[in-house]
Amino acid sequence: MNRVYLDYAATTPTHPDVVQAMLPFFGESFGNASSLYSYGREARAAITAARSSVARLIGADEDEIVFTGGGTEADNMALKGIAFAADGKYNHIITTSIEHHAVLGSCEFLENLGFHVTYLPVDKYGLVAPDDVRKAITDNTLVISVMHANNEVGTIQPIAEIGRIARDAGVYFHTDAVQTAGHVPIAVNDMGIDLLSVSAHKLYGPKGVGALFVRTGTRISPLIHGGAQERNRRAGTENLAGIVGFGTAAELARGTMTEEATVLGTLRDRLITGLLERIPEAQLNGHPTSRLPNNVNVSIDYVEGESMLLHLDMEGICASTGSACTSGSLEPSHVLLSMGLSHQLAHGSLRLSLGKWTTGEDVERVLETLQEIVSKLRAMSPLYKAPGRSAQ
Amino acid sequence: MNRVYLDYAATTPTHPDVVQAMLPFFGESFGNASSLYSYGREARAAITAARSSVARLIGADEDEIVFTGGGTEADNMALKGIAFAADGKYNHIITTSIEHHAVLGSCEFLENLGFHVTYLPVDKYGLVAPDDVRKAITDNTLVISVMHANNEVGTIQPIAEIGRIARDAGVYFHTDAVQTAGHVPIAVNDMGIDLLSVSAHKLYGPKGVGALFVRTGTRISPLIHGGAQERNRRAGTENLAGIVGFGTAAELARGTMTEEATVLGTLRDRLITGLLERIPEAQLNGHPTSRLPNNVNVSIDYVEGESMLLHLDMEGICASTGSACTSGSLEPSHVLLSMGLSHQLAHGSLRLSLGKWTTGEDVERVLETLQEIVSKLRAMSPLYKAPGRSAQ
Amino acid sequence: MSDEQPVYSEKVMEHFRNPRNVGEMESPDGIGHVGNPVCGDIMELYIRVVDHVITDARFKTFGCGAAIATSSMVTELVKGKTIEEALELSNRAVAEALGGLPPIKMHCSVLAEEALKSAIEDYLQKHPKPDSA
Amino acid sequence: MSDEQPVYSEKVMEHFRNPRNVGEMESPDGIGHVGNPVCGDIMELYIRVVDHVITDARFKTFGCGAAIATSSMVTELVKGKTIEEALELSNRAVAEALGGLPPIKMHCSVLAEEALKSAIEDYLQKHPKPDSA
Ligand SMILES: Cc1ncc(COP(=O)(O)O)c(C=O)c1O
Ligand SMILES: Cc1ncc(COP(=O)(O)O)c(C=O)c1O
Repeated sequence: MNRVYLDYAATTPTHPDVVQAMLPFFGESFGNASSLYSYGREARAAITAARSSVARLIGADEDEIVFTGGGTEADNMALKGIAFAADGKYNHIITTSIEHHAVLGSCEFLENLGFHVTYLPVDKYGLVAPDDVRKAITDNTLVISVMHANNEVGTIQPIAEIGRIARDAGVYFHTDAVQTAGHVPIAVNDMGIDLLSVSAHKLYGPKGVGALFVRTGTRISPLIHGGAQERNRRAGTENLAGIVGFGTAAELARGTMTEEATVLGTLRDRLITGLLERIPEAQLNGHPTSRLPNNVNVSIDYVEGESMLLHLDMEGICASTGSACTSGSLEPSHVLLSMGLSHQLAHGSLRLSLGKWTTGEDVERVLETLQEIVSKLRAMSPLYKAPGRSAQ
Repeated sequence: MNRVYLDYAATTPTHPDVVQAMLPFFGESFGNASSLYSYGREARAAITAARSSVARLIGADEDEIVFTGGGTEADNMALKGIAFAADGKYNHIITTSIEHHAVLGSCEFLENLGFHVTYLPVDKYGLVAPDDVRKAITDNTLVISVMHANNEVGTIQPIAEIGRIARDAGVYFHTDAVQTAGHVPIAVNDMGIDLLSVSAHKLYGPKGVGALFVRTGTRISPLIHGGAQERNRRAGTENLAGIVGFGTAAELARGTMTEEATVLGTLRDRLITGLLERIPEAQLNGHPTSRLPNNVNVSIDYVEGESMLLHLDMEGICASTGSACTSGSLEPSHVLLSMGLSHQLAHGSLRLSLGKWTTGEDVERVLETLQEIVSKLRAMSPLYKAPGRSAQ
Repeated sequence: MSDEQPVYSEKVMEHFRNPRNVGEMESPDGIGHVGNPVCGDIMELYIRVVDHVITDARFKTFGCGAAIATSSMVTELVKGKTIEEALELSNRAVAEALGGLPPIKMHCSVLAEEALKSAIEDYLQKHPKPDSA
Repeated sequence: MSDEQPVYSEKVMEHFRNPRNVGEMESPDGIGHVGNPVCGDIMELYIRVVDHVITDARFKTFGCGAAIATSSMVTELVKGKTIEEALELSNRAVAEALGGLPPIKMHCSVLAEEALKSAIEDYLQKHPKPDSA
């Protein structure tokens, strides 16, 4: 059975061109970039080229890119690095209640060390109000961290506006752009961004490599101490092949981003419309327009997410849910709850995220399959009363 | 010109079998290991298999292996993780003056946070005295970190003895085994080890992936916060292909380690003997017998390391030095200075590290080439007075 | 998300795919209702009791794969049992009959046990044993 | 180790490979001796002076690639210059003549300038100008 992969927001396959670009760096050109001799020089040159590709993707200078072991590490480095480099006075951090766990976990860690963190609320679309950001700033505020687009519901935040507020207040501004880099245009200067996290595996690069953009002049401590790699900002032998792959992926993304967003946006809208038409008592989660071109997130009342996923998987369709049952914890998505969804609707959420290889047929297949699955699950749901029957 | 690579201690080429094992995980089996569906299950199964391969290599349980972004991250996680999880009382760390910068940098960071660190000295062979370890332990000692073998001079420490001392004192014991794992037998239980760092790229695996062995029951905080990956010990989407490569490399190493050590030990001894015979006023650095099978480190008086490296490179030979000139700082190797070498001899050090593809001809070629280079450099050295000429 | 995704046994998946005894029951002798939307699992369990023996059981469940499979299994296991025997059916027995459950899913088997107990209680309340006590 | 390994220009490498004016000089008119083993670079520079003009210069150097190349270049640049002209030769001029040096290697060009100054001082001390002052 042909699998239909609709979880590009979780991870993307590594693009064949990216794999090709990486291969020589496992074999012939395997050098340690810190070495003086030929192999080392080849490695350094390759890393430099990748660095400038990643820099170009977000409008940064080459020197402002620090390669990391992924998006999570980049988020950790941004927040902890700024915190550890700060004067004692600056002990206040502003973030939102819908950030990725990498940001929330770092904030919690810093709270345990005595930092104060303000978690801003969002509206029902998952939007942060720039005015809330402004009001939260105090004399002690060190950094504001607001994600560019949310990984679950796809809502894109007014980053440039928040960047202006941060700049006016003289506060560092970090944004987690793991879901947007390579998908939505980013210009760190125009947007007033001081720190920005990226992850290669969300843009058809390899897993286990990411980058933190650190604006020149930003005072930041390393998260990982040791050798002088990455200009003393991130120690450890460079993930040479991974970095080369990231560079190639960034280069590809820069070329295809605009067109891809148009194509995916159309498929996304067909999928949303189809779902809402075919499945009664379903609702779209996230913002209707300020939204990632590849993100569909719906809540389907009376049914639970994991059982939808299992049925979809049996039909070869890969998706994701905000239900507690797949989270390892017993709580459903903090993002959906922050947006005001009931627990029941949060447990019934389904994320379908599209990508480079998604086709119109995939969309059709999901629509048909899901409709059947929902009927089947609703038939066995004690919460669901079929239309026409009186409520309990 | 055929290159002769003698810097296996810096990094190894990824074994072709390892690359083959990794390839499917970029393409067909690219899933996010956190996902419920088929792709996710395949990824999880592959990671589990790799985990047990790495565990077997060091005699650990599968559950005790935490995959990281490399050896440096593993060292950072070990020290900072133990420190952040500790009660305030336990604020003393014991380590040595010859550790890798990943350990020293982490200790320095912790010193800035109020921890006390004892840096034990070494003898002229680079050996730590177990008795010094015992004497350094106080009521506040939290962890002892002594590397298994030194990356520069190859000296292997009496780890089992130190492990016993740590256990008797009820103190955690960490060892940086980045240079030994896959090269020298390790048994974490027999050696009394609680935490052990490994890096894949030193054993023919890919760069950018490593592991920290964490003995069951050890209280440790994550270094990188976020998702629940690695049983809440290391957040971030797993470097799937990298981890699979690491597992394959560990499996290969377990099979070939003993034989390889014998072959390399013989080549190493030929190289050492040849160097000392052909080049007057040269000396071996590190322990004559308790030594990595693949490590040669010599100091050649009156000449400076970087110029030797550059000349070797022009002849296609890749090596490394403890001279300041390649360190980014202006200080020569802290390891050589700790062993009591003069600055002049430290600047004149040369490390030749052998590996899987080193041949007897390589050894011959290095011996001949280096003899010529040293003559040439000594002829232009203001420190060198040719034999027969009176000293200034 | 977690790397400790539940890996379901074949048996669990089989019961999830083809759950037995799904649906409401006309005028059941006992109804159990447990769980709530906050925790994400809700089970309704119906029993028919004849001469102190559970002759039929049906369920409706909102919940994950394990919740559906344990519901299905508990309805199967309970059929033919006396009330007393049924009250002894433990969540472990349900999980074992399914070839085991992932640790983070054990609470679903607890829920199934509770649903059964709740249905029996409902039955006992509605049908107080005249000759007992 | 660092990812900021010096990347030497072609010119630096050419002078490193084939250093000009290597070796001691028989009874030089001035000797400069700078650096020490701690920092890892030691230069000895010898000059021959005829009628206030440096007619020959030679060197011996213990040090890295940049140290050897700057030694070689400074001996080339200084030949034919008067003492006054030679005193004006800056480390930047040496570095530029080599097509630039990596930032962390600029100190080598400083050392070369100092070696030259030291040799000239030695010459001036041994050969005080009778008509000056
Ligand atoms: C918004 C966001 N931030 C951070 C991350 C973490 O990145 P990585 O998976 O590379 O650790 C992810 C994805 O997992 C994400 O979607
Ligand atoms: C002894 C030792 N520890 C730690 C490291 C760091 O490992 P990695 O290069 O994977 O960051 C190295 C090698 O660079 C090493 O030799």
